[in-house]
Amino acid sequence: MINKILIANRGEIAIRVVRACRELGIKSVAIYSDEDTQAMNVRLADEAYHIGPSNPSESYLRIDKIIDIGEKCGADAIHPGYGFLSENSDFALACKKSGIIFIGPSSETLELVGDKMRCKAMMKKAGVPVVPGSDGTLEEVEKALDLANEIGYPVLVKSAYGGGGRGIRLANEEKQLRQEFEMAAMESKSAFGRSALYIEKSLSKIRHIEFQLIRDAEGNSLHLFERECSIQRRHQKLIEMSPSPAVDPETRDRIGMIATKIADISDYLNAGTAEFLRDDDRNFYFIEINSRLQVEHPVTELVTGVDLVKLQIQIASGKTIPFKQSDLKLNGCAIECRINAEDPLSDFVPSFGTVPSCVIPYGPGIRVDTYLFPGCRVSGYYDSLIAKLLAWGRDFDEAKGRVKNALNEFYVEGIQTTIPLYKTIIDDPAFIIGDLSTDYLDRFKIFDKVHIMAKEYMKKNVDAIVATALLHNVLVKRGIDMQQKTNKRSRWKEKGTFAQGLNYGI
Amino acid sequence: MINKILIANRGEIAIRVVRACRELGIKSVAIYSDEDTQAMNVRLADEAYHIGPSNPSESYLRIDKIIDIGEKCGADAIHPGYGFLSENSDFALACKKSGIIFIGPSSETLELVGDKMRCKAMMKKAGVPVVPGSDGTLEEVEKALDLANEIGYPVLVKSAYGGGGRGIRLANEEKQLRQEFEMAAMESKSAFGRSALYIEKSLSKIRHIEFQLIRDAEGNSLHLFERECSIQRRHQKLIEMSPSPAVDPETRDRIGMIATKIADISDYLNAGTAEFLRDDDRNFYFIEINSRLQVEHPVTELVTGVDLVKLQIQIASGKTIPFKQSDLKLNGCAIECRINAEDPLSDFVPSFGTVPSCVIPYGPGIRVDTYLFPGCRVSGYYDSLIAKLLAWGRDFDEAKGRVKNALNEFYVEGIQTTIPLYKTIIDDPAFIIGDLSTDYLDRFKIFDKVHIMAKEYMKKNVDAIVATALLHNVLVKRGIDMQQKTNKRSRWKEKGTFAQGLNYGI
Amino acid sequence: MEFKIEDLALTLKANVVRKVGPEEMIIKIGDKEHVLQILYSGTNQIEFMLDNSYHHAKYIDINSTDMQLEVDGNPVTVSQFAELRAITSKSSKHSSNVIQKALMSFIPGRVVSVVAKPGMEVKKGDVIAILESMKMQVAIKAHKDGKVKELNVKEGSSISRNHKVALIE
Amino acid sequence: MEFKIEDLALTLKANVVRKVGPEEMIIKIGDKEHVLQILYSGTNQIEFMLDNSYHHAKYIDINSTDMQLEVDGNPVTVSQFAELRAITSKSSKHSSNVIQKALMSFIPGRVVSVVAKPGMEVKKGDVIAILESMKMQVAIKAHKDGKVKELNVKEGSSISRNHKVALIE
Repeated sequence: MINKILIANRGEIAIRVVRACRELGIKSVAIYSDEDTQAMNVRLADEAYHIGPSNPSESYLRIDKIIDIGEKCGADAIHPGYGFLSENSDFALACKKSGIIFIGPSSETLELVGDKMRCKAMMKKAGVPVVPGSDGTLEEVEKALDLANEIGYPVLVKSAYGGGGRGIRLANEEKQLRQEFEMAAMESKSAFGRSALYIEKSLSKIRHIEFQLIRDAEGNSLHLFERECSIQRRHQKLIEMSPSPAVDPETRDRIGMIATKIADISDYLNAGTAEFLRDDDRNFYFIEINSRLQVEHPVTELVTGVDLVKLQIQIASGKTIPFKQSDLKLNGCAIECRINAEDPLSDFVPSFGTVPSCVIPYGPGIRVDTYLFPGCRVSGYYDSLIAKLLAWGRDFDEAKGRVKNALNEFYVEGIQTTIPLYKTIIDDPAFIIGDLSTDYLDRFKIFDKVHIMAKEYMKKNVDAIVATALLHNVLVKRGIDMQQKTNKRSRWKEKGTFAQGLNYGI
Repeated sequence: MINKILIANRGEIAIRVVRACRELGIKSVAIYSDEDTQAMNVRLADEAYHIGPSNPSESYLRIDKIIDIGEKCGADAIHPGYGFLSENSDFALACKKSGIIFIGPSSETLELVGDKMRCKAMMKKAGVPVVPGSDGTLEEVEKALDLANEIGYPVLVKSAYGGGGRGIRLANEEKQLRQEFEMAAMESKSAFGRSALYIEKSLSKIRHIEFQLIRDAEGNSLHLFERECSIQRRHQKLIEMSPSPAVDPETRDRIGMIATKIADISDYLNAGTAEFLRDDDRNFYFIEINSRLQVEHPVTELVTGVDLVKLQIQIASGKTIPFKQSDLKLNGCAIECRINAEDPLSDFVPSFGTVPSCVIPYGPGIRVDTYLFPGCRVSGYYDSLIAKLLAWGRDFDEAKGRVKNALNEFYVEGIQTTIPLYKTIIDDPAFIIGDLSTDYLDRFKIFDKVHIMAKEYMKKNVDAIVATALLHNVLVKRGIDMQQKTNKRSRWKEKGTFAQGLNYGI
Repeated sequence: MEFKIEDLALTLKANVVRKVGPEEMIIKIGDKEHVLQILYSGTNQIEFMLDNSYHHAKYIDINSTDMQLEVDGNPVTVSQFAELRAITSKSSKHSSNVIQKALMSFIPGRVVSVVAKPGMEVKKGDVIAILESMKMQVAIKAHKDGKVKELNVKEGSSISRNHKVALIE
Repeated sequence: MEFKIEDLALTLKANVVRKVGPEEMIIKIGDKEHVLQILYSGTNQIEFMLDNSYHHAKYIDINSTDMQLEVDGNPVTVSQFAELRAITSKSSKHSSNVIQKALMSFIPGRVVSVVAKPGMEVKKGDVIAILESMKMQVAIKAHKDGKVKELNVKEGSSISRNHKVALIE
């Protein structure tokens, strides 16, 4: 029986878990670093504990401190969210040793699926199709070069300790492979203390399609259909949707069954994701298991009606999945845009600081998972995801129309976001016909289109732009006039009036 | 073909229609009174026109001005929302004469269903079950008294020109009937220029259950299942849900078919609602047609997936309904709470003014239709509805849990709202088992429970309350210290510090 | 200081024991010590952690003895007393006869009709006047039996909340 | 005044024709007159109706000639000139050689590694340094071929956006 859950995370996912706890009548406990003192999850949780300095390695990644707080506050379970310690087998083990339920797979399963090579080898052996590549990690660049010659360029250099697309590098030829391999090794060492890289054949025009898995302690293994996550940048997902335009009902059943088999083979517990690549010849290759709740889980929630976080908690408390595969229906279409604090017009420069005001969209079919509120801080210490904008529709067209509306209503003051990028994609013909692939942004020159769209906006709004500029002069003049008047009356208050810079004359 | 729609309304429904227009690629035009200059719908619409002073009779009820703006801006159609002119046959006729499509039924149908007695008589003749009462309007109180003696007390006094529960009065005996009849006559004269009242038998422990109708120009008539709207105060709906706990599939089909028949008989066009009373013996009595989009239409949207406002626009532009009765499935459960700017702890005193800040809830299954934003004005001139909080769940329990969460997250600064009332109802055993009726609030002493709940909250939070009081003194002292220090340094800024009142000492 | 939560008729001593940081302090409520950390303080509002729970509060109306607070969105009235001051000193004020005779409007609005007349005998619940506010007509009813001594409303005029509508003796 | 929307290379004359109310005025943009009504003006931001459309705008950064604006959430740069001032006077500034030689960081972050060395010959695209920002490692690459003349980054230090990382000649 779970009565209290410590949420070992921050941001929107921490809020998401608080809400699930409340629905279940479970107390929730937040942790917060120096940077997150005023965060929304701290406000919403029943209890909140300070965890340390802003740097994640001194706060959200500190297993010892988290277990300590868990014991102190009497938590029965810990929800790790995504990122941070969510796929860390040591953390799962530490929880177990303290008698706290880790809401996720066992440390053994985490270890297996965290070792991507071992996991891939195991699946390959069980007949699951996988992408050609090295059978284990490669320490030396020379071996990587040999293998690349064997399976053919282009190849991908991946870190066994990476995840979420982090540290994946493309090499088209020998010199580049050498350079990228060394850079990846450095990055991996800096982040994880060791470098364990492997090499994989890079397929062309591939789609990234993943299946949501759920498996309970009794071994009931179900899938909740697919998510199409092909629109990515540097292997980071940007837009996800379900259903995939490339998956027909027969394929859905077939690959879904493979996904549930993968869960069985890895003795998986709780929610997870089997990731596949699909090439232009409609082949699916298993690539890895994400052994956590995914950022994009609400996409599946919208089309199935299943609350995945509540289900996670129920499974962790020993309950069996309360429905069968045949009870699940894929209803309508859902699209998610990850709103990141990055400037898509300047090579995705991270953008952070205070958000003085914001307008979060509403309306039929709209769901926004976010930690934003007027006056909140977007920190440079953590992931740049600030909001997930989701729309459900009876079909793709309706969902698309609603996402578009919501993107136009969404306003975040003070920082740059990826909203303009999504406004461009959502109207792009290739997106509309579902011609997606992981190189979508380059293939359809989306960044150029973002610039063109910005200019088109300006052309349509020349009058408003010029009026804005003109009004500045009007208001500055007014401010100075008022200042002069007020100065005569001896006191002068700045607040709410306009008195900046010079009077340019009108 | 509709390219531009003038929205002859304000508040949340005006925003709702803007969003539907955008999805359909239709330009939207807002109108605004002096009071609504800074309203959200003005911001979101493509164009906005000033319509007049704050008083509705000089702005939102001025048919001439609205038609004028419609012609000036080149609107193809007018969406009347609910309230104001939405059921006004003169308005529908004026639109027609100007060649503007009125999004709703014909003026003839509006006239018929607006005359509740005539409509009821027509339905009675066609075999639709109706509540016993006067066969026409009664001008004199003596006739009302005679009839009441015939059908038996208690009786209801209703205005033929009322609507939405407005002006409905209960009389338990003769003296009261006399008093209420005269008061209703006065109110009706003041509001509509005439008094046309009728008398109806008041049933005991009745439920208010309504069926959503939709009918196109080809005469295709469908219902979108029921909404249970029994939780009311003074005949104003407070909480609505679908499905009704009192309607089984057989009843749903049977009454639904009666509802579509009612639409056929009245040659109804577009979205409307057939309202029924259901007594304790499970009889359904037709009472009236609401010939407009209802406030509570999102409840139906959430359980059917149909966007009623888009459908209204499509039907108004001559399209046939794009689905059949058999395509419609009732999926899960939806609950709506009408958040009104009224103080439920003080006999629902209206509460208005500026809302300096607000927290609108989010999360899985949550939808909020609102015109609130930080800094917005809640006007005393118009309806007190400021937000509709909706939750969808796979079943009633899940929807209820989500509404509860959202009510706890919802915060509106500066004005009183009905949120505390809903927090009480949502946890009330009678609500949970579905023992609803129009006298629900009285029958279960809900107002007493609101007070008890407020006290219980205080008991649980004694420490936080005392700490808040104590902190005031700490901060006042700090403010004074700082003021003294700053005064020495010659300048003193008020902003963001705390320097109010006296130092009580700590 | 002593603080009385009016609705609970509960009085508790509370004070700051010591400061432990610029925004952190140990306070004592009743017999128990708590850690209190101020997260934010703005004009008339505050956010703080009490032990390990977040709270936000607003100071709605403060005078020397009564505090109208809103704690986590819930209104509450707290009175405070220096510990030696007699708690009884203020209670006499509320039982004044003048207030009991006055019929106050619990609502702001426009007077659409004045039903009672000066000198009229009324019973508790009789309609004195009718107001219109937010589209609703609301009757202001006599709060007691008696004679209408004063009548302070005119048809067509607007009155504020707590306006004295009539004096009934 | 003349206003130039930089990205469109479009210059338009605009002025206030007359005031018609405390917050309403007729303005002329190019040859066309428009009704402009100010709904709200706060510190650095404004809301207005232009003819019959609502707009909100922010003044991000204003200097004597350049205005960084955000109109309806979209960033735009507008230059303004008193009509007689030569438009050419400012364009020379931007083509200065110093700026072209300098490699600026387009991102704030912590320097995790300095790859280039002073005096080194580099080609456009070669990695000069690696920064970490928001969990991502980002390479700062040479923007042109040439010799690294200055190198203004140290491992472990934090740099701001537009920090001059190196001078390449």
